[in-house]
Amino acid sequence: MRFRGTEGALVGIAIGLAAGVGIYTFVYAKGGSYMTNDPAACANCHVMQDYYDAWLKSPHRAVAVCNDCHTPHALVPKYATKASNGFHHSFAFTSGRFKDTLRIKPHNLAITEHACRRCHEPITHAIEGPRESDMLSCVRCHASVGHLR
Amino acid sequence: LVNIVERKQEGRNPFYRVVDLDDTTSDPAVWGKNFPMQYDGYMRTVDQTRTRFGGSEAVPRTPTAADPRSVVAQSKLEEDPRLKTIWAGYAFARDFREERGHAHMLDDQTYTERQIAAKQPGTCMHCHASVYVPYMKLGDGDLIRGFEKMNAMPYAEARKLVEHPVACIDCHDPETMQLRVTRPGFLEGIRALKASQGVADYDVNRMATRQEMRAFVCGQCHVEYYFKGPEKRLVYPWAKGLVVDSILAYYDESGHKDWVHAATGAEVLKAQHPEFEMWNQGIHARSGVTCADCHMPYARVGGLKISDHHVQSPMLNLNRACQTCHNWPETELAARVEIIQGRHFELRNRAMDAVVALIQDLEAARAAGRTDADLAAARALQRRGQFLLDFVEAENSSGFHAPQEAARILGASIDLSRQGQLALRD
Amino acid sequence: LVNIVERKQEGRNPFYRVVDLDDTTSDPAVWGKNFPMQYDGYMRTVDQTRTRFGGSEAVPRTPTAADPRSVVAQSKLEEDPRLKTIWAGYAFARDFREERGHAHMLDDQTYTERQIAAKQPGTCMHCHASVYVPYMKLGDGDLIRGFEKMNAMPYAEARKLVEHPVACIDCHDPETMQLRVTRPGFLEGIRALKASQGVADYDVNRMATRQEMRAFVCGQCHVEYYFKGPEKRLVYPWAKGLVVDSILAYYDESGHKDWVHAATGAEVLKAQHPEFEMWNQGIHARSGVTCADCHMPYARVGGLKISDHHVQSPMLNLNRACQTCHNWPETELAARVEIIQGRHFELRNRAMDAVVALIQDLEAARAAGRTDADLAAARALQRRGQFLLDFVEAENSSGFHAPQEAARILGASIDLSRQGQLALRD
Ligand code: HEC
Ligand code: HEC
Ligand code: HEC
Ligand code: HEC
Ligand code: HEC
Ligand code: HEC
Ligand code: HEC
Ligand code: HEC
Ligand code: HEC
Ligand code: HEC
Ligand code: HEC
Ligand code: HEC
Ligand code: HEC
Ligand code: HEC
Ligand SMILES: [Ca+2]
Ligand SMILES: [Ca+2]
Repeated sequence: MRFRGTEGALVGIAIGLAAGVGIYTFVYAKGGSYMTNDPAACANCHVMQDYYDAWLKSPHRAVAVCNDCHTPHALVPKYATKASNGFHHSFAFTSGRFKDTLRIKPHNLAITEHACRRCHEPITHAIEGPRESDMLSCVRCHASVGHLR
Repeated sequence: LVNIVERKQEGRNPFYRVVDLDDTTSDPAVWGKNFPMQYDGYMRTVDQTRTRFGGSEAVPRTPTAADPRSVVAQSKLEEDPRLKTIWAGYAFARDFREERGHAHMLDDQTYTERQIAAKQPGTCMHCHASVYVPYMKLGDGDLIRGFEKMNAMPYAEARKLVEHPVACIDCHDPETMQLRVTRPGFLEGIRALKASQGVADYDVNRMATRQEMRAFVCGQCHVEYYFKGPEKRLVYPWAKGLVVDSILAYYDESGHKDWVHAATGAEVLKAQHPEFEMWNQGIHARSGVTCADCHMPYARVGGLKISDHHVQSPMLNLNRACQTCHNWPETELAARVEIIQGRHFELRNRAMDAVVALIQDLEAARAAGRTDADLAAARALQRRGQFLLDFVEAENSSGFHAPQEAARILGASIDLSRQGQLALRD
Repeated sequence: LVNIVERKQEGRNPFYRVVDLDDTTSDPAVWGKNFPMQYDGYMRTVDQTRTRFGGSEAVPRTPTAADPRSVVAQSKLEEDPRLKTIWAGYAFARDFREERGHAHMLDDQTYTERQIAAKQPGTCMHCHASVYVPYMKLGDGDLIRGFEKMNAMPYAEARKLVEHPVACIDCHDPETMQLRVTRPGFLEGIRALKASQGVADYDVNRMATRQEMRAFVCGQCHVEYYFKGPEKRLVYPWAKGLVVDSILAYYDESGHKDWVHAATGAEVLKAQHPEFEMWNQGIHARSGVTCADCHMPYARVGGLKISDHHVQSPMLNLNRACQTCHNWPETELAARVEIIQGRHFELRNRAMDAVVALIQDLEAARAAGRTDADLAAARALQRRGQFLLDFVEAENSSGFHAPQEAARILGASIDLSRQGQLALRD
């Protein structure tokens, strides 16, 4: 669709502002934490603290950091995810617009489900269905592997 | 953006102690100066919202000199007139309403028509007002003495001695803010219970775990009770256990009756809000999930996690109350509760029809001039069947706190009421 | 070291396809060549171990020509003789035992004295043998035709056409090993159910999710059923829904009766193993937890996770069956199940006493020469009260699959039976 002058301008400004606020937020709220692999970085946000603490007690502590389960393996999608989640979480955090009890978003859960396979493929090979659509959910039975809730 | 700044602040320094609190500070507003967030929540218990089976509905009324309340909760007697039949001859048949938030407890007790229907003792105050300081004053520092003195007073007299509904000091130690039990009824009830389990002189404030305290502070009031003897001592009937059968056995042995049923002449019992007892039979209690977990879940205020002191139906707060443990969507969580409550409601109605039928048969038999000897068996069955039903009916979660146990009790109630009808025919 | 190497092997290529399987390979031993670990588990279903309410007890007996079995499961009729009263005049009053593992299904059906008490149709085979290949043969490639043909045969004749208890091919597609439903009873039953929910021509093998299939393969047999019409067609009474009330409504509308009660003359119904229906009412089903999750939990064998094909009571396998989802100690998990089952058992006994009392009253009234008109009401109530009890009693989890729903049904059953007694007196 085509914009008429003024509208276009307004939209432009809007985008500009959004970006501006976004960058400020991202920097100030340490959204950059997303770019490292250090779990402590996630805990830069106290809302993440509980998960960090729980993770420290989980069997995975020794073997998997947050990003092993919460970001895709391949480099490009990995940083894409980090950026989008990083912005989303930073924005949510800054605006305070999010529910007290966090729930993983479907697409992030899918990422996590694949993460399980990445490491456990050998052992779970047999229980996987032939088609992707048959993929059973690990989390259904192992919901607290990363961190007891 | 200010938002995030102040959040980081709070993160560092939770509470600013601006006033000193001691064991005589009963005014919650004063405590509120140190703990404004908890105080805000506490004050919000005035709210009234209805859920499918709980919460409460704000029913406007024109204030009178006798009862200045301009809003009350809906009448349960009008919602289900069978209750009048079951309670015939008892004050509850005059006025019984859906319960509402803590802020209303003192007014609702003061102005209920049950006060007109019968003379009530000062004992009532135990669970409807901040009595800790008044008890201590009355007993010159001896809680139990003060408790006994107030029990002995007429209600109106005792009423003059109290000012606030349940307040901070009733659940908290002013120095440490730790939870504590201040209610003699619970102190003595839980001691009797533990004794029956082989634990001698149990002292809840010394021996209970923090997790237990998150339920015990509620168990101070959300329990079945009766007034013992002429001195009207408040007693929780737990000496044989918390299961309804043990409680009934306790009453049968002590030969206690709350009143004589007006229509049938049976010596019957009234059960009241055994939330603590029923919760104890459920899977959540078994899993260490306490009242506070669901009714005062942690809430994020600014960057802080605090206990939501707006004590209310979890149905109005599913994200915080349930999703910390159950990763189901809120609509699904609501549906799960309502399925349980719906099943419960169906069986509860069956049990109520059964006991009402028995009452009508007894009434007719009496009118037909059958002797007390003829009626004895049926009356005994009414006492038991009716108590079991009332126990479940008075429990305010509509079955949720212990779904299978509530259904078991209702099944037994149905059996006893119907057997009562048979006894009149054989 | 060898160990590690071969484990890695397995990892990469879990199953060596040493033989080709096709849609006519019914012998599990052949499948076992490709899938030795699953086959081992499958073979272990011969084991007999008793749990508090389940499993089964190995009772030795001296084989006879008529019944060569040297071991059977304990008799439920001896455990609770009231069952004989309830089933008076029906084959079940002659012989009814605790069920045991899959390996025994064909023998137990062939040699039960119920075969002597009454002529049984070929329909029975549907759930006690690997009938997929025989059906296909009989129907020249048309499953339903073959099903209908075998239904029409006498049991003895049909028996000659089958060889194995339920086998791999009954639950698996030989090409992909995916789960599939092979039982006409379920294919048609679930279609009728979905139709009642507004889903037209539902085809389970095309439309069900993998998760659903983990329960549907069991629902092929662990369900309530009846034989429809002279052609003895196997039908699952789900056209109005899976809840017991819908099933009873279905039978009442179609005017179906299983037999006429010998003592009372009532036209009564027999319920059988509605595990699938009851599980559907429970919180586990609601949470997507399937039969396979608990009765065939994953087990680690070498470097592989596989489904434990030793289908059995989870009480004998709590660690794998429950602990991944519930991090409670095994003793605690066992206690939780037994608390539910204990409450259930108490209420079940109440309901059984009630229906037995009604049966005795009816018998007496009949002996006293009361007319059919006099007895009609009470008989109708026996039919309903008895079916509700039997439904719960026949369900083999002793209440665990849906504790509150089972209790609700028992409560209703008690009410109906007692009302039946009253009907005889008014
Ligand atoms: C800037 C603060 C901040 C940082 C740093 C942060 N998070 Fe979060 N995170 C949040 C907030 C706020 C939410 C809630 C967002 C919502 O629910 O909409 C959240 C939600 C989540 C969720 C659940 C919701 C979803 O989007 O699926 C996951 C998973 C998560 N974070 C993982 C991480 C990981 C892994 C890291 C470190 C790489 C991290 N977070 C770092 C603030 C942060
Ligand atoms: C970065 C690799 C990695 C990822 C990603 C990963 N795991 Fe693991 N996991 C391991 C390793 C290595 C172990 C063994 C650690 C031990 O036993 O101390 C393990 C142990 C386990 C165990 C056994 C111990 C326990 O906690 O009960 C389970 C179950 C498990 N993982 C499930 C999962 C699931 C489900 C996911 C995805 C949500 C997942 N893992 C993601 C590497 C990983
Ligand atoms: C239906 C429930 C269920 C699902 C779904 C499930 N698991 Fe498991 N998992 C189990 C059980 C039960 C065990 C314990 C097996 C044993 O002890 O023999 C287990 C064990 C494991 C282990 C530990 C093996 C060991 O002993 O070290 C890992 C790793 C694991 N699962 C990963 C996964 C992954 C990855 C997925 C998803 C592809 C998954 N699981 C899906 C139930 C499940
Ligand atoms: C071994 C895998 C694993 C690791 C490591 C892990 N997580 Fe998770 N995380 C999960 C799974 C699985 C879920 C989804 C749980 C569910 O859906 O029940 C999840 C969910 C979450 C959520 C959303 C809350 C919820 O319950 O949906 C947050 C926030 C989160 N993780 C943060 C973190 C942080 C921060 C770290 C590192 C300190 C971390 N996770 C490490 C597996 C992991
Ligand atoms: C696992 C969560 C949970 C626990 C633990 C719990 N409750 Fe509840 N409670 C509920 C739910 C859900 C309801 C139903 C609310 C409704 O119907 O709106 C309820 C209802 C109530 C009600 C009636 C509320 C109303 O809105 O009318 C009271 C009073 C109550 N509970 C007190 C208690 C007490 C006291 C305890 C501890 C002894 C307790 N509850 C433990 C979840 C819980
Ligand atoms: C001092 C006695 C007392 C204590 C202690 C107490 N309650 Fe109450 N509670 C009451 C009374 C009285 C009412 C009814 C008030 C009314 O209807 O006016 C009530 C009402 C409620 C309601 C119903 C609210 C509604 O909207 O229907 C809930 C829920 C509740 N209490 C939960 C709790 C929980 C949880 C605790 C412990 C954290 C607790 N109570 C402690 C006396 C008490
Ligand atoms: C052991 C504690 C306790 C005692 C003693 C007690 N109450 Fe209550 N009362 C409660 C609780 C808890 C509720 C809220 C739950 C409910 O309404 O079932 C309540 C609710 C009420 C309500 C509001 C709902 C209704 O019934 O209309 C009134 C009025 C009331 N009480 C009056 C009294 C009177 C009068 C007395 C003395 C005869 C008394 N209470 C003694 C604990 C108590
Ligand atoms: C009916 C009981 C009850 C009353 C009344 C009550 N509280 Fe609480 N309060 C609790 C419970 C339960 C907790 C959780 C304590 C724990 O987990 O150990 C709590 C916790 C707290 C905490 C610790 C931080 C937190 O939020 O968890 C503070 C501070 C607090 N309350 C202040 C107050 C103030 C101020 C008042 C009066 C305005 C008050 N409370 C009234 C039951 C009560
Ligand atoms: C602190 C943890 C916790 C909280 C909070 C909690 N639950 Fe639960 N819930 C459990 C546990 C533990 C079980 C037992 C089964 C299990 O081990 O998962 C359970 C079981 C259940 C069940 C099945 C048992 C039954 O009675 O049918 C339902 C339904 C349920 N919860 C609903 C709720 C609802 C609704 C809320 C909020 C009002 C809630 N729960 C709050 C931990 C919790
Ligand atoms: C959440 C776990 C769970 C699920 C899901 C489940 N069951 Fe069960 N089942 C049990 C338990 C526990 C028992 C009681 C065993 C006992 O008493 O020894 C049981 C008992 C049984 C029995 C009797 C076993 C015996 O030892 O006599 C049968 C048959 C059965 N279930 C079939 C099913 C079928 C079919 C389904 C699905 C439609 C199903 N179960 C779903 C846990 C489950
Ligand atoms: C072809 C019919 C059929 C199918 C399909 C079937 N069962 Fe069975 N099942 C039976 C029969 C028949 C018995 C009783 C055997 C006997 O007593 O001789 C039985 C017995 C059982 C028992 C009792 C074992 C014991 O020790 O008491 C369990 C548990 C069970 N089945 C679970 C399942 C589960 C879970 C599934 C699906 C994975 C399933 N069944 C599929 C017919 C079937
Ligand atoms: C719809 C499937 C189905 C049909 C049709 C069926 N059964 Fe079964 N049968 C089962 C299941 C499932 C069990 C195990 C659960 C139980 O025993 O309650 C079982 C158990 C049995 C048992 C062992 C326990 C007992 O009752 O002593 C015998 C014997 C038996 N069946 C005989 C028969 C006979 C004879 C027929 C035909 C008249 C028949 N079955 C038809 C599914 C079926
Ligand atoms: C009563 C039904 C039933 C029978 C009979 C049965 N299976 Fe299975 N089988 C299952 C179920 C359920 C699964 C889990 C499938 C899933 O999760 O998709 C399964 C899974 C499998 C798998 C996939 C890997 C795994 O272990 O999860 C193999 C291979 C398998 N079965 C082989 C066999 C063989 C060989 C036989 C005969 C000896 C057999 N099955 C008999 C129900 C059955
Ligand atoms: C795949 C996961 C899973 C498995 C396996 C499982 N459960 Fe559950 N269980 C649940 C869920 C989900 C709930 C519902 C409450 C909740 O959300 O936590 C539940 C609820 C329960 C409850 C409370 C509800 C009730 O009916 O009282 C009990 C008790 C229970 N489970 C016992 C068991 C036992 C025993 C086993 C093994 C035989 C088992 N569970 C296997 C997931 C599971
Ligand atoms: Ca209420
Ligand atoms: Ca068995």
